[in-house]
Amino acid sequence: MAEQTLVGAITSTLDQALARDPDVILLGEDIGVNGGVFRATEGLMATHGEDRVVSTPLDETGIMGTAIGLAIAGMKPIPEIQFEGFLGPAYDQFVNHAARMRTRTRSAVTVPMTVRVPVGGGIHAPELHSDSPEVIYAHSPGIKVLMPCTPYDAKGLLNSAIKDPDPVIFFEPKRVYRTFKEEVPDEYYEIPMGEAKVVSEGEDLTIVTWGAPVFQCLEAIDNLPEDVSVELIDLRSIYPFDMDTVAESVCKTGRCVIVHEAPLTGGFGAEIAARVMEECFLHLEAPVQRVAGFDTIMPYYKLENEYLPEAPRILKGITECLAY
Amino acid sequence: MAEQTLVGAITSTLDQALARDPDVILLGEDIGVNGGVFRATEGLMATHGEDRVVSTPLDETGIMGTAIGLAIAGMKPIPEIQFEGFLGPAYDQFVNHAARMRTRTRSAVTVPMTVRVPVGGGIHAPELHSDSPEVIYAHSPGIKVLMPCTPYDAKGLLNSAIKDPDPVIFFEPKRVYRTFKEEVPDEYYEIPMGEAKVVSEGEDLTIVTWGAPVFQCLEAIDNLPEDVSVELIDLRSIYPFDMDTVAESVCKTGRCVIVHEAPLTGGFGAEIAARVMEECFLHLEAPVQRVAGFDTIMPYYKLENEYLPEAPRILKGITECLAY
Amino acid sequence: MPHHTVYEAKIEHLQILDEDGVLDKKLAKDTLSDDQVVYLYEQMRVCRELDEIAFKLQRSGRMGTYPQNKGQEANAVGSALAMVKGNDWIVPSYRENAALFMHGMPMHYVIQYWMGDERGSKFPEGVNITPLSVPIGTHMLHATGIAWAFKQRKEADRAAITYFGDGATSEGDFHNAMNFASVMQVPCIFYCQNNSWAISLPREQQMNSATVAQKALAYDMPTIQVDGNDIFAVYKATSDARKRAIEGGGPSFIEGVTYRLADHTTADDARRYRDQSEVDAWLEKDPLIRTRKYMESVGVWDDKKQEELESRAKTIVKEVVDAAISVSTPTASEFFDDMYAELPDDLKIQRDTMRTTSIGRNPSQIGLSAQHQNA
Amino acid sequence: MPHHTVYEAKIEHLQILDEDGVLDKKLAKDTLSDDQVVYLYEQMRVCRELDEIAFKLQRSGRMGTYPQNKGQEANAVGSALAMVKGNDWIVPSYRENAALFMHGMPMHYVIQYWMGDERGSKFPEGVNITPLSVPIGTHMLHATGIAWAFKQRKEADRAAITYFGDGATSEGDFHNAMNFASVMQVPCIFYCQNNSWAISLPREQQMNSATVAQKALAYDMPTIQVDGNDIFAVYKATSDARKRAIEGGGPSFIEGVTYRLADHTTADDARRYRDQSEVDAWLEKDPLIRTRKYMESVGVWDDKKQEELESRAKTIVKEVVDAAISVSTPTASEFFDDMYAELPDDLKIQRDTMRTTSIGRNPSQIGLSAQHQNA
Ligand SMILES: Cc1ncc(C[n+]2csc(CCOP(=O)(O)OP(=O)(O)O)c2C)c(N)n1
Ligand SMILES: Cc1ncc(C[n+]2csc(CCOP(=O)(O)OP(=O)(O)O)c2C)c(N)n1
Ligand SMILES: [Mg+2]
Ligand SMILES: [Mg+2]
Repeated sequence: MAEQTLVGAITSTLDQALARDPDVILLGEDIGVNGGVFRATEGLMATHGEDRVVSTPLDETGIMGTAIGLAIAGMKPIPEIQFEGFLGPAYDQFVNHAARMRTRTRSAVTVPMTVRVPVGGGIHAPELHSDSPEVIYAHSPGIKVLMPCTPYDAKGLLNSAIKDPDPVIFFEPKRVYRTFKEEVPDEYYEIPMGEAKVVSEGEDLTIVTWGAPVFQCLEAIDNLPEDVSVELIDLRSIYPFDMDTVAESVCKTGRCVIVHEAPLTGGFGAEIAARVMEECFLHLEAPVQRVAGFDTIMPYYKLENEYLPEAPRILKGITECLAY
Repeated sequence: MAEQTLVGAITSTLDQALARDPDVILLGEDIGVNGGVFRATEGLMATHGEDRVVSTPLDETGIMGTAIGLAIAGMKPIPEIQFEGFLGPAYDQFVNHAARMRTRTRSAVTVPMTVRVPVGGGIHAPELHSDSPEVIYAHSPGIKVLMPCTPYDAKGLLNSAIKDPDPVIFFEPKRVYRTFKEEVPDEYYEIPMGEAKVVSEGEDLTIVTWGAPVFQCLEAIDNLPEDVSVELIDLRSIYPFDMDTVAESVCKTGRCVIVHEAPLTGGFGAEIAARVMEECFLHLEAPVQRVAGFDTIMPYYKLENEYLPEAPRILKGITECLAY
Repeated sequence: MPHHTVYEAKIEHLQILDEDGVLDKKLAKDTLSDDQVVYLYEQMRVCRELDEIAFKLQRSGRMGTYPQNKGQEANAVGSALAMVKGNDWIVPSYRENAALFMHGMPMHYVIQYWMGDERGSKFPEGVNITPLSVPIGTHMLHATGIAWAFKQRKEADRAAITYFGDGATSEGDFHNAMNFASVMQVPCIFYCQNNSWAISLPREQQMNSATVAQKALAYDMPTIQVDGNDIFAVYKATSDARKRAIEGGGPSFIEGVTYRLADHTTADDARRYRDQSEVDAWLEKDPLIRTRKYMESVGVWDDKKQEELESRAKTIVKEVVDAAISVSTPTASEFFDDMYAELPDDLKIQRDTMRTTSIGRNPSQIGLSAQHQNA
Repeated sequence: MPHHTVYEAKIEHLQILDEDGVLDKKLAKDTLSDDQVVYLYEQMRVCRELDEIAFKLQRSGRMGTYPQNKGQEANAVGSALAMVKGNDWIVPSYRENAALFMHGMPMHYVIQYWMGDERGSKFPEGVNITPLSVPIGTHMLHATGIAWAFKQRKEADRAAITYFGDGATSEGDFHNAMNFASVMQVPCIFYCQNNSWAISLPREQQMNSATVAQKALAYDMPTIQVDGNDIFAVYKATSDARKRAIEGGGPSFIEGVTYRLADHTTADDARRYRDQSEVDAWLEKDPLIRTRKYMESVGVWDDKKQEELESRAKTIVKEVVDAAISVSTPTASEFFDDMYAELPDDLKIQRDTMRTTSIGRNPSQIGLSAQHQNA
């Protein structure tokens, strides 16, 4: 048991996976000697060799496409895409091949792989380094989509993803890569995909969120009057997603605020909102509110905090929902 | 005034655009001498020359990327992507360049283009020839997304799209390319983007749909008992979308069924459902129901009708919503 | 050094059996035995028969769109023979039927597939073939990856081959597959069936280069142009490439110059965009004709054998079609069940209820009767 | 013809001004006048100064990530001089600052941009430069398209140039841009700054080819490798390419062999992956040093001029930084207002309320007080 940051937990989980299973192979831009631009693979090439932790050409299509081939041939590739904004060139290979190979061959050919991708804003990065495209993949059948935001969850979900026989996209909220440490067990453990986590319990209102905004939500909750009790749910797994936990909570509280960084329209918050209505219709005391990114391009960093759902905006959403 | 099919209306609208504006240029696979695999550009090369109706290499990235360049230099490109399943290779250029050029340069560089794409299932085509990815683009800021399903609407909306100074993706429901004809005025006219169409008025329940399912909805409505009166809204424009018309209708009827071909989870129906709840909360008498594609890959054609939201499934959705 | 040459290259063309069935004996050394020639001829002939029946099935409404292989069969059989069945991997496009059959794919699968049934791509265990690739030009990366796995696991005796058309070389993924393969030096063979057309686009408008083979120069990849209607040249180029691959020499590129004698698919009408005279000229270069001429010239073939083969081909194909038609109708649950190794609960509900709305997932919460749920 | 050569090619390397500042007079004919050399030297020197100040701004927390141009400036200035300002288009990556300045981009824009402000890419009317491209290797297609527009409109006197790195050649879009340009025969110049590294990946692991220039052979595109630290060679290759372009000879490829003397960006630490000895060797090939040597050798430069230039550079860059820092703070409405020519209503509401929920779009329907709406 040691205290680890989110990125530290990912590094050690990858380290253990490489040690455990000779079929695991890491590939991505600058992940070898340089340890990745976020140092998530720091030291792994030195430990496991440059044929297992491979710095590839600058080509996301190639990374994804060869990873599919590696997986078909029985390896367990863990490709890294340097930033979520560079998933673009890998999009076609991922959603039109990786996600479809099993159903296309009625399970004869499968693609076990875990695509690691730093995600989200808040680090003052250039354009296309701060987006949140999770819904694109959640809407694409055949893929599992994860977004843990704590070191403990990251390890458990990454282990599940690597073990999974199907393609998983594993989003790592870069904003909280190093913001805090927590105890992470040394030994192997899994957290099942599709289980949300109740971060704090409450009676008056449910917040559903995922990724870095979990912490902005906590900040907002801290700023609420003492007599307001909010239940905070970290979805963690975007597909499959845990409607049981969400619906149970909203049926209890009667009110729901959804928070995410991605643009509002067509964001995964819409799906959660729609489901909440479907499943908690007679319990809802107010419309579900969504505090999300705007339907604009995430602005370059001078304005990024205006765009992101920061605590004050979340607070407003909570207050209005309660006042309804 | 002449009777035209959907595809015929598109051909003649393109013909007029080419004649009207020397900056209009069509590019795509097989669109020249072959007239496109759906014959949407039939005869246009002969009329306007092979430098204005250009059969390109087999490369959607290149089609989209050069169209962006053409647009930057002041042309009005109208690229065709042969099937929606082949948008994959063009995805990055479209959402990460075309959609962002204006905001990236604070309007100094703009990308006026209309991307034409046949969409949807029901024609017994191979894999990746029957999908409905509209929400992917509706969720990507900077793009306008259209999906007319009648010849009249197609002409009016295509004219608006071509005139628009920003990138538009124009989905053409291939299933109804040739299923019926209607009167289409010869002269130029526009239908504003962002305006839904009330196909039939009603009091008891509102259906919101777009694309080919409009006709399956009509079939379902035909099979309802006489005393049930349904308002059918064809969204036509997915982004921007017309919540005024939708909300007004649902506030009136108190019940809403959304129908689309795309997979349920994270489909654009989720957004409509979420908005309906937000805007009609106190009027809703039942949860919004979504009759959509399943969260699976659209199966190859032996099973495609099991997947598609055909009339019986829509009918069931309506009935259940009314019974709630 | 102000002005000097830093790189030089050339592309060779190889033909061993010419249009008239005359063999270049010197070049033919160590290539195909006469038995092998007969075997490949039979494969081609059966495949041609299948093509014709498939065409008829489509025209009579019993099958969807189908892409004929007609005229290109030598590429498939010559290269497939050079690869090791059950050991190597094949990553096909959709115009190499004979290669797939030679590597163990049951023939009726291809018919079943084009009849709109994914089970036609559920190849039996041990058949190392990826499914036909609908998105053009994107599958070659999978061959690169599979070959990479061989290298990674030190399975020194294995190689992968991938087939694609001239049109496919325009996609970015072609470049990606070639670059990765050459950087990683994996045992992969890139086989381009340059059949002069990509639907209606002639090769000259697809690319500006004199040959397809020279595209490999961008990656310093060994490359050759062969007469793709010549089973000897195809076999030799592929054997050489495979040998190089398993000896650690990395990937190779082969351009097989051939011609699509039929329409692009049954949904196409090539008369709209190409002259019959061009087709006629290529009809004379048909690999079946020249192979037969050769076999006759060396005395291993005669009219009787031909007749016998033709009737055998008919029988085989008839059985194949019967087998394809007699498979059970797929059920809707199939397209759910193979989405994931284990179905998420949400998807199970969709499958079991054939509904896409979650109303009633928990009846107690929404007050609908249970019976209502499962209607 | 059984076995014969169907294609031959070679790649030439051009250097005119060597590492020691010695000029090959014969090759230099019709290239740069001494005045031009001085001008280009000044451009390079100012750009170098800007780089250093930008680095300091980042280190002192007043600027975000910034990519230095250090060591590569000759590529930018030599090629930019060959293009016609206000007429041709430049489609840059992010390591050609001097080219952008020479083509009319106000210098403070680049600082403003890297300070996180899109207005740094709102180039004034008449400045034909596309914004810096963050996604690597994807922008060259825009140059192909722009050049296509020139051809289409018969603007015979115009060409486009695009810059990109060695790493960028691995992306599929590179291939797409090259293929389209060569098929369409458009007046476009592809300028690859091969600076040996793509962040931590050395060129030898980026590609398997001996040169970058040979990648153009795949498209039968005229191509050359030049010493990218030699303004003469860069200028000559670019002028030749531009001449060919406007005379209807189609696109050209230029590989400028150069070196990234600094870290990849201010967020990088190159010591993690490369030896200082390699950097030291390249420091001696610095374009500034050799150009200065040449100027001194022909008597158009001396220490005084150098001193004067250095102090001028400081002044210029100081003004530039002041200008960048003194621009108004952007407001949130900006990132809404430039989303579309005309803002959809829904987005107007988001902008005006800074809310993302549509509750209250129509207050009467939901019974919230109007005051509540706009809170
Ligand atoms: C990505 C993609 N774009 C377009 C298509 C439509 N399409 C199917 S086959 C074909 C032509 C293929 O030409 P080529 O690669 O030369 O192979 P051939 O058909 O000649 O064997 C096209 C454009 C597709 N299937 N995939
Ligand atoms: C599509 C994409 N993938 C990855 C990155 C991250 N990235 C930024 S610069 C760079 C290296 C670029 O190398 P090169 O093209 O040689 O240009 P250089 O930086 O050497 O000038 C990488 C990988 C990116 N910006 N875009
Ligand atoms: Mg072809
Ligand atoms: Mg570089």
